Amino acid sequence: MTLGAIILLPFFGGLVALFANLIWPRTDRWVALASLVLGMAALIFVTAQGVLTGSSAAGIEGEAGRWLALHRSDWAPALGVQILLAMDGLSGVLLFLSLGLGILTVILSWNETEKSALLMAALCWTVATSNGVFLAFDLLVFAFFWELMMVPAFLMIAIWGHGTREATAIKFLIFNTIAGLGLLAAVFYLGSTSEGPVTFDAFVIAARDIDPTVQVWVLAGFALAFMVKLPVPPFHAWLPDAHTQAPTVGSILLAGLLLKTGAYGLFRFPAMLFPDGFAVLAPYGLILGAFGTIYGALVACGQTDAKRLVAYTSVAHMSVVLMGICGGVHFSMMGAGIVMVAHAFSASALFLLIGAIYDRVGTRDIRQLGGLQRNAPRFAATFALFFSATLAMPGTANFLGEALVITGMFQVNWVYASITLISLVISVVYATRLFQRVVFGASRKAEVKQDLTWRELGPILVLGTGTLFFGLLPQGLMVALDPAVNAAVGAIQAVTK
Amino acid sequence: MTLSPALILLLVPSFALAAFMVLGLYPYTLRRRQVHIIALLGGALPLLIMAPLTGLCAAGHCLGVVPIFTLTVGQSVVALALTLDPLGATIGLTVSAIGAAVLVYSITYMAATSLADLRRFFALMNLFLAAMLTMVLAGDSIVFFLGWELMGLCSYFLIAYNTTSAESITAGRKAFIMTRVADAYLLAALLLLFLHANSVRLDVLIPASATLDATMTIVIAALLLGGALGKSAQVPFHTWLPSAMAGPTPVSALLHSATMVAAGAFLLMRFAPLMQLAPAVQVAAAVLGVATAAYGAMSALFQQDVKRLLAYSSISQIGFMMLSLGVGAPEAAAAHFVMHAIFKSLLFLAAGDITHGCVEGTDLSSMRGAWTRKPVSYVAFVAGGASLAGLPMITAGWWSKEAILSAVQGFGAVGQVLWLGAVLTALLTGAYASRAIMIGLMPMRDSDMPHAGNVHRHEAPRTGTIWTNLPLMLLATGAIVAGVLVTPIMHFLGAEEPHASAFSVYVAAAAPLLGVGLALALVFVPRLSEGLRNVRAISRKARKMPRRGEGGPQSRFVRLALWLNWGMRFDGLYQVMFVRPFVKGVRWLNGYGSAPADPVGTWPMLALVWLQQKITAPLAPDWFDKLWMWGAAGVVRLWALVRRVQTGRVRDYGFAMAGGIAGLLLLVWGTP
Amino acid sequence: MIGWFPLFLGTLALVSAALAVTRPSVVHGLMWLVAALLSLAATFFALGAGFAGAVQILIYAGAILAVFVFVVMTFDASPPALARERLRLKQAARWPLLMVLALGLPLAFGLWGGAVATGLAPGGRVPVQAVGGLLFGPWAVAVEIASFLLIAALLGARHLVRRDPPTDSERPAP
Amino acid sequence: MTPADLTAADLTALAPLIVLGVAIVVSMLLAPKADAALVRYVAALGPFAAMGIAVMRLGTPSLPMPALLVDDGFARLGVALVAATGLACLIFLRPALPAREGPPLMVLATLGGAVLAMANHAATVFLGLEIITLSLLALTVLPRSNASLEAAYKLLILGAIGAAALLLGFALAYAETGDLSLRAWSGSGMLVRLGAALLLAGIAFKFSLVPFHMWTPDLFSGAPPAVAAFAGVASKVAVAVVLIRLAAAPMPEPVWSTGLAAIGVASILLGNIQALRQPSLVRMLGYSAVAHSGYVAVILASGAPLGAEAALFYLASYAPGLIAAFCVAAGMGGAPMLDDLRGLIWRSPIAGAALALALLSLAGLPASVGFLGKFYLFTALIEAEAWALLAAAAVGSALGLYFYMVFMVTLFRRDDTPRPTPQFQTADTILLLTASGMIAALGVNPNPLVNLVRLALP
Amino acid sequence: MTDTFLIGMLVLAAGLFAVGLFGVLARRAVLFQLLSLEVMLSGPSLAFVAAGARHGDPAGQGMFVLVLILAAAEVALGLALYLRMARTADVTDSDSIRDLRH
Repeated sequence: MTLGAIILLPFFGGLVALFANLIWPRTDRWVALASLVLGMAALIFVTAQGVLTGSSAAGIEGEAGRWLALHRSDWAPALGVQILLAMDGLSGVLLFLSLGLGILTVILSWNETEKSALLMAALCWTVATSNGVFLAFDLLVFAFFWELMMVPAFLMIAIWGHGTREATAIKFLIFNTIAGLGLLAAVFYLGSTSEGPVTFDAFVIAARDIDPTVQVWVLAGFALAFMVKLPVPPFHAWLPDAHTQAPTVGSILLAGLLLKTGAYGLFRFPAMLFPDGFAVLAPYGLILGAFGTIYGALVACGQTDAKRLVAYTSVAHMSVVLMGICGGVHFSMMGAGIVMVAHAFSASALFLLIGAIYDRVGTRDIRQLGGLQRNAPRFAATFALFFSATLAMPGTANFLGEALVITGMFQVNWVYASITLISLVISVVYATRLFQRVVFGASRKAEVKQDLTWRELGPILVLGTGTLFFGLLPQGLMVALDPAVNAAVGAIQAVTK
Repeated sequence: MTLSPALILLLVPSFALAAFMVLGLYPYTLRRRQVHIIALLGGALPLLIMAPLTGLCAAGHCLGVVPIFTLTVGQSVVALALTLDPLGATIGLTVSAIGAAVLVYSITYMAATSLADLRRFFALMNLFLAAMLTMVLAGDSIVFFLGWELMGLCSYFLIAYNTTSAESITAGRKAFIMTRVADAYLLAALLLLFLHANSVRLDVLIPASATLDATMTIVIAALLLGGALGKSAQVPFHTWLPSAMAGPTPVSALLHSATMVAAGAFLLMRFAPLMQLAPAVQVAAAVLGVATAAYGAMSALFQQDVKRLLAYSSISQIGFMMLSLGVGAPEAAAAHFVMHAIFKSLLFLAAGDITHGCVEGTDLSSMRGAWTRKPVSYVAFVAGGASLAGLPMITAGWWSKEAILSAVQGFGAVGQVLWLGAVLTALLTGAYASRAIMIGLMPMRDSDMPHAGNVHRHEAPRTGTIWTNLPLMLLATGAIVAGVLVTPIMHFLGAEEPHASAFSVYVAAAAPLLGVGLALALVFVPRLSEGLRNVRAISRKARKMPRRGEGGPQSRFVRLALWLNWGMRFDGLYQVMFVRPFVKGVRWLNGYGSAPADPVGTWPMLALVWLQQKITAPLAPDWFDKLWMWGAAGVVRLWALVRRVQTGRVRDYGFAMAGGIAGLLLLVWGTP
Repeated sequence: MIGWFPLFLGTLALVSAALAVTRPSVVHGLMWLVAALLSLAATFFALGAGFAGAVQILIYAGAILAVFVFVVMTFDASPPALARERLRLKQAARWPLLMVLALGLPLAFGLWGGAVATGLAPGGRVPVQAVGGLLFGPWAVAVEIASFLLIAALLGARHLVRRDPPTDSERPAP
Repeated sequence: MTPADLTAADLTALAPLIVLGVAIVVSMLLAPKADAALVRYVAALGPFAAMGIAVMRLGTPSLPMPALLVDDGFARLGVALVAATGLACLIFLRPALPAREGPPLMVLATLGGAVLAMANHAATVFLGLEIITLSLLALTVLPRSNASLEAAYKLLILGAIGAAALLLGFALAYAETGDLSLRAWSGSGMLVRLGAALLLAGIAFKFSLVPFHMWTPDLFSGAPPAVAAFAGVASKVAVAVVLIRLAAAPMPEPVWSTGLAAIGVASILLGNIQALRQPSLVRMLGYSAVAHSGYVAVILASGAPLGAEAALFYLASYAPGLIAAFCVAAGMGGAPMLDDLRGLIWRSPIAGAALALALLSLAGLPASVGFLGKFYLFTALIEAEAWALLAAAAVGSALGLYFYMVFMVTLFRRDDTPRPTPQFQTADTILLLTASGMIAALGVNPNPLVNLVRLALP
Repeated sequence: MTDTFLIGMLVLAAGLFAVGLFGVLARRAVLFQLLSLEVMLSGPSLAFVAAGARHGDPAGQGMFVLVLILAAAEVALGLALYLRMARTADVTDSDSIRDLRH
């Protein structure tokens, strides 16, 4: 049940934090922090147990050694729903990411005064629900967490956002819920057409022989939800707004976590459940991804709002992830996995930095910023690091991931490989634009006087260390992702051969 | 990773890297002296390690491949390694030596900068040095690419070092973007090789390329060539280099003489065995090389800025290296690499010292009176210039260039044509090099100095500090006598003694001398020197290539000189061909044109609006159709429409109910 | 012939009803309604449903209409008011008429083609005792429940006509 | 059989009706003189006891019943749900003190629902429907405001049209088959088919399906919120039981699958569209109630084997949300507009949170019981392979999301204009907490409710 | 009574229903609408009685009694409502009672 604790601890932590201030003032952040740290401890415990004792997943045939932990218990047997949580390396990596980012965001919003209890709760719940997404293998429970995940994010945008926050929050919700309907319909379909007792057990469904045409349609339902969350053009319209209007911690969780759930879903389920459908739809995914990576980069080149710019780079990078996954070869999928992790670090850090600038001068317009180099050298130095990460400088995890995706693309089709390479070139254009406007030059209208504080620098250093560490010593990450990649690639190749 | 003595190789870049990290990340304020010490340690220690290692290597005890650690990606094994082979030793030693010299020189040169900027400067210089050394010593394609890219990043920061100058920022960005294009080619080539050989180790990769099929060989070779051309500022990727002169002089000396721009040549030297499998690509390299060389020389001849002149000369000299590589003589190219590194860094440093603090910056006129103002630097400049011009026998440059020319002549019929081009280029080289030297001999003229700033010039010390003079003198010596090393280097790298016909040697020797004559004409024939003064005035005033007829009638000579001064207007061409369409496209995508911002994101909305306008509007009077077309009309409008159904009159409600009943009854009645 | 007579009486009721709902004066309308209800009662008698006929006369024509008549006293019966009623009916009649036709014609035609299930023997006159036996036998529960229907109406009506002011109207009149 | 013939078994089966009747009579007699609170407590005993009896008897074998009524699982579940709703509505029935008829009328309406749930015969179906209609009518006019009178008048007129259609339908079927029980509908003659159309119209009126729905939003905004809640939940549960029984008859064909499906789809679309930008909370709930009825109707029309279970679960899952929303509306003075709700969650956290949760549930988002209701809906439609209906339900859900979310966001808006704080009594608060708790708890663990519904299935 | 006559009676009953419905839809005066309701309800009454007579079944008349009870209850409530409304509004025109709409 330790797996459940990874979800429940943050959830109840958020619940307690919501009411903690009624008893002792200013305890909400301590509660939130404690619950997330405890969740992290539980995760470490589970991981260690899984690694040390080997597979504990006797219930899954033919995949011994892949699963670090498995938990199965009844939830609503009447509906055929069970609590089926499983963790392999992919889930584990993303769980670490989710809890880590949760802790970072709690620290970052330590001095928040406005409705702090609710903010802490929302942070904890975001982590809890996305942990649920990363762990659930009962498709209905997965869909349940998937939909639930939007609520805290929605709250964060709607309450602590900037500008037209309500409209943005609704846009966010509408986009994702309508897409979520596709997922729900597909899940219901899978459940209700099961022969024998109704079940949503992904492993059982994966073992089932579904008609390829049906697979295409059901997969389309799944993919819609994932691609909107990812987001891939033309489904991305919610993201720039959401990123721009959300508070800094909201942007960090959006970029670091919520986008990753879409990538995770694409990574995990299409190949596992619908290999035939995947084989049919993957070329279209590649086209979308190729379009998105160029398109996102081009639009980013023209942005004036720093956060929007970074948001569009997210679009471009997540399109690379889509390409990697749809490529369906070992290199590209591994690359997609690494880009997911790397993007979580780099985009979160950039949002953090821009948020810090915004806190100081009240604008994110890059035409008004400048002179960071002279006034705030620590700012400039960290900015330079994540600037390099954004344009995939070797040595950062971003480069490793993109290089692997490109390698895989060469195996698939050189056209896609060259498109990815072109996007690498364009990334320099937008990254230098952002960098030189913000860091270089004389101070324009908005002068940043105060350098990064230690409370800001701490999280940034953690993120920077992650970027460089996984860029230079990615072996651990690759070993963790390998079983999931192998499983997916194996399933795809079994069909295409 | 096992500990072995060979791991000492790892230390070579590590010291420079460590210096970067200390300077860049050390949180407390360092004093100026400490910054100098750290920077010098980072700059000099690699040389101290490289020198004995090279000696060992020359003695036949090369370290070879030094594995660092190994990654597994699925079935593929990625083994990271460093390597020390003769090529790496030669180039590595050169690079570390030049690096050390430049860093030493910088201490005086950068004396006026603030402490924070100084820290940044030295940190980046050290990082750059580390990156270059890493690339040179790389034993696998990943580490190679790491160093290669990191250089690009550092060059961006260094060229844009003066962050308040729009010109230097733009120049940095231009350099970064253009070299990034080349990087993309290289990355593609490396990944394709990796896929083929299933290894990243160069010692596996390059031999394995023999088993590539013909098409793939050409593709990969072409990609490598593209990468090299871009990084080495060869035509057609060369335009970033003249702009990059906006950076400080030591940066130019390091980046644009020995290291970054020559990296492309080094790349082709590394992959020479592969290139030889694709003769078509080689010929292309040779042709492009000679074209670049000629182009660079012609443009350099009419430059009015000493640094731009040197930049074009770099382009030109690396063109020679490319030519040599193209004709299958990488050893000669390596030798020229070494010589070029020595004399070009020397030229940059000397010119920098001469023009330092001048009001007109690095304009050629700042060179005037150098002989009297800065005798040491001027002598060094003359030595470097002579070597660049390739004055026969007495300069190092002549020996290496001669090796290349000999190799070209041995390249068959095509080789003869190429040789001719190369000799003509050598003539031009002699001309522009000696032109700069001659201007240094001319007295200062107050008419050239419109500002009171020339006071500064007079007050500058006649001789620099030991920190400037020592590297200048050492390099000047090298520029003259290092010619004796050309043959040993080529032997070391495994090449035969270059031999050419006596006639060709005479011709090649005569060419630079003729060039000197041409320079004399340019400087002292009144009509020509007057024309050049016109060019200077126009180009300084307009900051752009004047259109025909603009600024009064010009003689054909002036127009030609202007055209060449502006690098044959490649910049304008690229502006029209790439930059403007790109900017236009981006602006269009962001809503400056007729389209909305982020058109794809808004297309669902647009589609709805379009549908509404095109389909629903003409049918507006027809309520029945409108009901059917509700999907297009927008749901909210539908709401406004539908809510009127709820009229509030009970009779209407009853009417609706009656309608419902009637409908159901009709359904029954109408269904058999 | 038993069939024709109820049909005739029923038609009478229908015509009276049609007149009742179209008179401008509510008094005339009520008179025609009485006529319709009485014709209906006669129809019931003719159909052999004496109990129904009697109840119809007593409760409907007697009690219910008495209440109506009492309320009608409040109605404005001046000539201008009648003219207005006539005009209103004329203006509003077309669509309801069409709708009622759309509803009534399929019903009527459908009924015309319908048939009673075969095998059901035709019954005859239903004695009052049988009705009583049903209502106080098997349907006793239904009758009990029906009393609650009346209670509901009673409570509602009492609340509505009570004189005290609506102190507790928690919603302001729109 | 005469009243004297009633056996103990009959009494057991009839017990819910009996306790309700006793509660009505006693509270009605007490009403003019006694303390208002006492009247309310006495009245509340009736639904409470009825609910208890019905729940306890769930799952026990059916007892033979007097004619006209039936004692099976559907009946018990229906009675339980109706009584529970009645009890809840009694709590926040506001104009209680001067208008003392309120509590007995509410129990009366509950009785009507209970009768309907147990009905097996034209007479009882008709009586049940009309008791509900008339007592709702009487309840509606409790405030005696213009709005309430208008709503009541509309209900009266339209209710009579519906009743007449229903009766004519029964009469036609009776004419053909000579049988008044619901079995009569298994006939297939023209008379039965025409009758079925009329019957469906009558029932659709009570179920507020398009185009018989128009009284619903007006009643919701004119009547006291508790009455609207009862009309939205209890009467629908009872009617749904009748519909399930009719589906089992089975009804003659074109009317059932085509007719019911058509008006169901129309309800889903029209209801959701009409609610789209509705600024009044209660009217929005009224239109959305139409849409929810449509969902249940399409489930039943699709003929899915899961139909009965899905329909009952859907209604049960929909109940706490609607009740909570109306309870908040009652506390806000009856008909709050969108602007009145600005920042409610900051002014009155419990009410705001309860309303937010209720909207979440009505929208069918996860972690609320409404989500599982939607789950049942879609599952049933997929099972029946009714793709067109599924598409309509999906479109409706997507539309619904919009207007629920508009209200939801408004609750969280920061707002500087001073607005009145809603007034809630302790009982209201307890009710809100209970309803929210049920929404959340059943949303996370629906087993109790699923099992309850399953117990009712034959 | 033969089936044909029964059908005839049923058509008449449907006619009464239709006439009553017409009255509700066409008359604007509240009192006339209430009056029309009575007409409308008499349709099913006739149908029940006729069908009961056809089958010789007392249940038809039993249903008639229940319909009558409903009619009585509706008249009582309707008229009470009418009186209450007459104090505030012009109830000769039901179209004017339309504050609740949209």
